[in-house]
Amino acid sequence: MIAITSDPIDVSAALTYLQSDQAGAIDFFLGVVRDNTQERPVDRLEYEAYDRMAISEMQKIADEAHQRWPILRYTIIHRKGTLQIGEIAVLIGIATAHRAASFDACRYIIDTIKQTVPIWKKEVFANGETWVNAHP
Amino acid sequence: MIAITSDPIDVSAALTYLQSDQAGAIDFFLGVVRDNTQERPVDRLEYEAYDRMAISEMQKIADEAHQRWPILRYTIIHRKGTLQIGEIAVLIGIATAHRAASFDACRYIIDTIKQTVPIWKKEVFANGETWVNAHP
Amino acid sequence: MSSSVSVLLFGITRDLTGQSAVSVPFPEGGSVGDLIDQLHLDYPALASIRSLLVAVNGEYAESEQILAQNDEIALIPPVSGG
Amino acid sequence: MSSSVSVLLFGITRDLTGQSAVSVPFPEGGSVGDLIDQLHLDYPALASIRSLLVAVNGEYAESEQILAQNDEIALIPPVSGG
Repeated sequence: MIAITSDPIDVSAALTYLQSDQAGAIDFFLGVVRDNTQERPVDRLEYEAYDRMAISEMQKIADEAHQRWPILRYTIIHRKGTLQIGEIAVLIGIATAHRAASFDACRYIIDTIKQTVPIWKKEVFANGETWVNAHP
Repeated sequence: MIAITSDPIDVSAALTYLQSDQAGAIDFFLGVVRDNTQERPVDRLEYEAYDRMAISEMQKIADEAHQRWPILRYTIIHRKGTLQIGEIAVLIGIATAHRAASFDACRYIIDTIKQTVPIWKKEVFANGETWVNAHP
Repeated sequence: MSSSVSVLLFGITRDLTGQSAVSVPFPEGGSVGDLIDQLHLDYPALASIRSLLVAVNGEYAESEQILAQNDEIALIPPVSGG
Repeated sequence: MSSSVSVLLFGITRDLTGQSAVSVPFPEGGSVGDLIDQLHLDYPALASIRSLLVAVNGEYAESEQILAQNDEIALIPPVSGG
């Protein structure tokens, strides 16, 4: 299951979705809004997505992960809009029979999302704002 | 936070505990009771712990992880008693500023728990039962 | 013969142009690379961005790809999801 | 002079002996290794276990460690948590 949402991400619902009788391991990665970036205090983040393409790029990543590892169920949910400190920006959940694959697939997916999926993050500070990675 | 409990493990409560303003990444590993072991159908699992020592061995593992990685908060919760298919046997949650450490620490902890912590798992089948790892 | 294409803008490209989509005068049969050149002429501020890719119909496109007038075209500045 | 020590049993060791703790006749000044030998004599079924460690006061003990009468002693068969 892949989604982009403006609503808070519901970890319990994701867990329920992932469970199956064959699953022996579930790895969840949560990307969370923290209060600083390189020690500069952050007020909030604003995420923007090219929804259609972000979904299809996440689907490609999930399909590749499915080929590499024996995944039983997965969920990738990315939030957009304004996020406050402590809110979950992205959730990746992977259910597998054995634990190594759940870790490996989860990590592959978050690493690759950060490289290819058209979602943009603006850090808003007390005195300015920056689109992350935009400038050399 | 380290615990051994006879009650179902509450993932939402663990998440609340892990959150802090500095946390940018949270990795959760859940060990779940699956319906088979080496393709033999499992009816249920029974976990037994030497509580006092299990807690102190888990604390040693957490302390070692703390030395190796910049962990903001962690939680390790192991269930004991009778567990049905789909129930969570163990939860490890690691909050860090950046994601690599959350994955590495979480994986280190579950791998090491399986080697050193005095907790024992009995697989109960339709026609018999086995203490896992007990026999050559 | 000349026409125009519409280009969707996100993130920093939207901020730099002040628009979420722009219409760019563009020759039929032009490529993705030609479009990037035209955009840099029309919006010099785009040069400050570390890299600029183009998506056509929701897929990353090479600079040789030829554009058609009903393609959905989007500028993709460096992504920063997760 | 001879006395006895109490040994906590878990998992398969509890199943094989039918008890969650046993009292073992044991000389004062004896070691962990001596205790294991005595247990194997008293409960031959323990030989079927892949490995058998001893914890003293909640810590894994080497076989040379000398036991005291008020130690909390436990047999640790192969663990299988997680």
